Amino acid sequence: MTAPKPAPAKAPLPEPVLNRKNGILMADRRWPTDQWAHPWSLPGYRNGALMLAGIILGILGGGALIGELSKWGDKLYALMAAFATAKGISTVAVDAVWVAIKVLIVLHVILVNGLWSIWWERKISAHIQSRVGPTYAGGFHGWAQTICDGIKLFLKEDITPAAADHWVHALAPAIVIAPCIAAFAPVLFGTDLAAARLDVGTLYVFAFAGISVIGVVMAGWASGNKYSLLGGLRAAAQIVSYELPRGFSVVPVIMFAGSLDLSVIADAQSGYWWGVAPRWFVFYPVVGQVAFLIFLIASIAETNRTPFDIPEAESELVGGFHTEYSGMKWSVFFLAEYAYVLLASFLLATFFLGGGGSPLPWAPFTLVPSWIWMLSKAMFMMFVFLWVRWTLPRLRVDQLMDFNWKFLLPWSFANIAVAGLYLAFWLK
Amino acid sequence: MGMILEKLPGITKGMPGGDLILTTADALIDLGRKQSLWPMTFGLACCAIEMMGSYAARFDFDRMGVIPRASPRQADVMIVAGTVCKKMAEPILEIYHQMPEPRFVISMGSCANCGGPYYDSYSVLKGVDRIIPVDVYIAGCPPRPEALQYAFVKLQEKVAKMSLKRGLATPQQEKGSRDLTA
Amino acid sequence: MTQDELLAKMQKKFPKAAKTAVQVKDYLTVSLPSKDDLIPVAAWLKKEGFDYLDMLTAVDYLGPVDMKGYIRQANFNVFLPEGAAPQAESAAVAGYAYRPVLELVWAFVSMKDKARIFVKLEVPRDAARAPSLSGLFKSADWQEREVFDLFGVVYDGHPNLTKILTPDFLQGHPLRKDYVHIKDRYDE
Amino acid sequence: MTSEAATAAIPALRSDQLFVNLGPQHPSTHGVLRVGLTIEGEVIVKAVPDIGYLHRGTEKLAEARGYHHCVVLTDRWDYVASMPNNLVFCLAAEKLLGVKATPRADALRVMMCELNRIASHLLFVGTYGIDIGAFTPFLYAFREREMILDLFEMVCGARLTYNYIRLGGVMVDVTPEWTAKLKEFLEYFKPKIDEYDQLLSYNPIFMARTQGVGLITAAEAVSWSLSGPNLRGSGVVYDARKADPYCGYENYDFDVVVGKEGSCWDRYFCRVTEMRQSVRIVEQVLAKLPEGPVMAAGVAKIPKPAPGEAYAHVEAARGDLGVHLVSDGGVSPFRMHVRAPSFLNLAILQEKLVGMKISDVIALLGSTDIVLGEVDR
Repeated sequence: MTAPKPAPAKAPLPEPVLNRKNGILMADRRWPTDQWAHPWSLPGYRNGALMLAGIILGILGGGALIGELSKWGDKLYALMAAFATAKGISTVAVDAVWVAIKVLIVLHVILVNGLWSIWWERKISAHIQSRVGPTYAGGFHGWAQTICDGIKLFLKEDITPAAADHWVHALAPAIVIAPCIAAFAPVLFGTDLAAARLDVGTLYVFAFAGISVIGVVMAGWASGNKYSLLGGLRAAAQIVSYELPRGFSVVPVIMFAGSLDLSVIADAQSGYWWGVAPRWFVFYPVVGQVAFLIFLIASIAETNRTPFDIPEAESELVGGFHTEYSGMKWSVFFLAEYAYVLLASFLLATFFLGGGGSPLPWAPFTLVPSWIWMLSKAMFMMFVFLWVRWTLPRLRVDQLMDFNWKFLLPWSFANIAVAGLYLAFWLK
Repeated sequence: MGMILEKLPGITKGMPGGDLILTTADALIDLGRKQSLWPMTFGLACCAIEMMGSYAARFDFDRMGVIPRASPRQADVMIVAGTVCKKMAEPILEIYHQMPEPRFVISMGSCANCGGPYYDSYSVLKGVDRIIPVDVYIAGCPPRPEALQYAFVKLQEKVAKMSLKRGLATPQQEKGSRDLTA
Repeated sequence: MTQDELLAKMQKKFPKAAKTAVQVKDYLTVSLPSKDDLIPVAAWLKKEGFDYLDMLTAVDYLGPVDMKGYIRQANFNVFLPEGAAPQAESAAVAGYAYRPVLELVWAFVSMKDKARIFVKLEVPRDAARAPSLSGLFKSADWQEREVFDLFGVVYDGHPNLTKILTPDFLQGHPLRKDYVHIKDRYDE
Repeated sequence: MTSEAATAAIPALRSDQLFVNLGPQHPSTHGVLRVGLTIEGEVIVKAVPDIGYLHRGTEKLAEARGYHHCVVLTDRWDYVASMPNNLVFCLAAEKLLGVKATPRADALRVMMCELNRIASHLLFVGTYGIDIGAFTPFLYAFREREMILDLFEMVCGARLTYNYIRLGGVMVDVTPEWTAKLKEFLEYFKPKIDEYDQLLSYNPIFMARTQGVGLITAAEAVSWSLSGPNLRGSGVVYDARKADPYCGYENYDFDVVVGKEGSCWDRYFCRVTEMRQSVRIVEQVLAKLPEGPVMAAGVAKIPKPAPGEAYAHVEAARGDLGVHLVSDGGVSPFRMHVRAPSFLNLAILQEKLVGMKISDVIALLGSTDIVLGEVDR
């Protein structure tokens, strides 16, 4: 019986490396509370801030460049035409290039807005709810969060459910976002800074904004999922019925401005009462406020946001009409929602807040270029959209319909009547 | 897009700076995936209350880009928080297969790890890794929200190691994990 | 209304309802000889103000619980050294009256005068049948389904007596003392 | 010819019914409950709740555990407010053992149960807000709830499954700075309840969504034997703390909160007002906290109570939680039955949901405030 082999001498455990330098326990700079006590000393934080500053300056610089160049828009076009005729290229090609430049610029406004407003909404909703929104994504207050989401969604597996009707399922996101991009054509980005100057601008915008409901219903029906079917049908009922008050609430504005063209409406609001108050339509005694409120409420309902977010009510229909979408197709829906919010806030700024005009007549304000005023008014209206979303609960479907047909619509008709009286006696 | 990236390792093999492109593409893709892990609201039992606590104000997970998504189609991570009963095993499998491809599973709490205090119960599944491949296990009954957060940090490290050369497979799939009904 | 008044009033109406030997601590417990007088007793109690069916359950008095009903390895306690005797099984207690019978328990509460009465009925284990109270109290519906699912007691006149808690592929009634667990595909 | 006859006359127009699964995985079913809804358009024609997805068989496990081990199992029934679970099992076991908890232990038990009721109602206010669509109250309610969980953590080390109330008394005594922190929390918490009223209770959209929805009459509530805020919401004055006082509830004065018409709003408002009553009780307990040991002497390491039966019931956050214990003198309980309030509160859904809209289903399901750990046990 051989004696049991002695256990192999185990190597002594390595001495635990304490955070100790020459005997004193080093305050660990990596401890989160210390780390965020003075964040500017952190390399990641500083680099993030620098990157963010660079991006913002780039966008503002680009905006300023386009703002200035648009003043000599006609001369530029004439120059191009002359160059084309010299080279013997037909003027149709020149027009095509000119329109292509404008479309690219407007498309970039929508896409950059997608990045900006998603991050902004998450930050605002976090601070409303006494918590801190995304902070680690880009080093400096999470500015790169939306970019990271974009990269991840870009590479997600693209699932088409078996029960889905393949073509309709794939086409639905396109039909939701295309009309919105087209609707941006006559939208004003500053005094006479618009892609296309249509004299039926308002009609054009509402016509295109109405097409997206087809995409939503297609998404709802094609996903083969009962929840998305319900979401799709609810969306159809809601968007179609809220088109009416949205359209009628703008009629007083058109009556005061005298034309459908957005830039004419914006110019009609220039000038000041008693030298101080700007003649914006929102400040017209009763008609202005009522029209503004109805248009705001109808726009919130149009973009399916709380308190009217019945189609994608998270707690009831799981995901509403975009339950079955994943990856890039879903993010197109997400982008479309924010594009419509941007469209609505630009329209609000143009119709009611005198787009481009400065609120006070004195020197320092009027020197600010018009597109900065327009952008700040639109961003303020977008803040109202976000703010409403995170404070109000959700309406039930029939309450939502009653509210529209029995409350908003009659009030918008009454508002038109009062606007008529204004025209007859006051604004002669 | 995914298809182009699958071809990228092949294309860059011959090119002089090929590896540089691969590693930067890896870094960018992993950064994107790492910073936006969207879990699915899928609470079973007491760990779900701790999970809700971790989305709330004090342990706010939105800092790390983690927003709970209701539908499995838009989720990356499935947190199995609570006791997995046999009657619930079937729906869990179904939901796991509804999630799009780069998906991860966090098994939260000792019930999901190995049956926990119900080790001898007739109607509890002894650990969720018997039916779906799990990436990160969290001990505790229920584990503290900080533990769930540390699990997300560990998962982020795991995601950061994914690379195009291995064809965008998740670390779990590389090891040929036991996916019963894959 | 103290327990004795209640017992006296009840025995005047139902002489066969006897006060049980083992009382539920500080509450009145009455046992019924046969299952036919359950419905009259319940109807009478409802008229007397005991209109709240608080609890409906069953107890299996066969004997100590059979360890094969649990999914346990030989020595599940990890702290015990290898090969040590497994944890103490639940042994039979000498002198306790085990009897092969299922005892059904109902608890009625009268909210007006804050009284509570337990009604018991002994039913044979193999053909366990009892009248259903879902006609008088709607909450009996789910509680009786639960007792059917876990004990196998069939309630006559129940609208839909089906499984409620255990998974569909689980055979047998788990809470019976002699339940043996049959391994299914999730146990391997 | 009525409109129904008209649609019936034209078969193409007859809308067929859709079977929708309010599936086991759904953001607002508070856990794993499946309700099979047959709907026509937006209105529900038939609802079949299907439970058992969290059935862990604790009643069977209790028969293989010692009495002290069963207290661990009780934490996982109603995991949102698990102090009353421990209390009800310990009261029943103490009745069998013939042991009486010390006065200081009784006072601590009352205080812990009331604090746990506040924490549970805070979670209800938060999740009910999300069900109705308002995301923000959830965050505010959880901010207060975290403070209460800190207090529990100071005392017994756990945030959710406390295992604090043991056979014969309480695990550990309470330190002076704990009572100081508790006083500070109570002062901070009182104005917060008014904040919830202003933020959610009297919000016109919230009231439109919940008042007059899911009406449960008093007779129905008694016949379905609901309990807790669901029963009191329908106007029935029944509270186990008043009807069958335990642990010295008779010498604290608080009033039972009763609703008027049994709508979702009444049940919600009962819970919010109950939080105020709980704060009053905790203050009274703090005022006259008796001195002395916290654990009664004479509780054996492995208790073998004399053969017999005992029933104890407690006013838990969700209703009248009861435990029926039968002992054959052996090491482990011969039979432990849990009278779970959520199990009975949920049963009424199959009758109440017919004829409602889908959004109201979520409103009613949320207002009954069920917890699946307790429903399936």
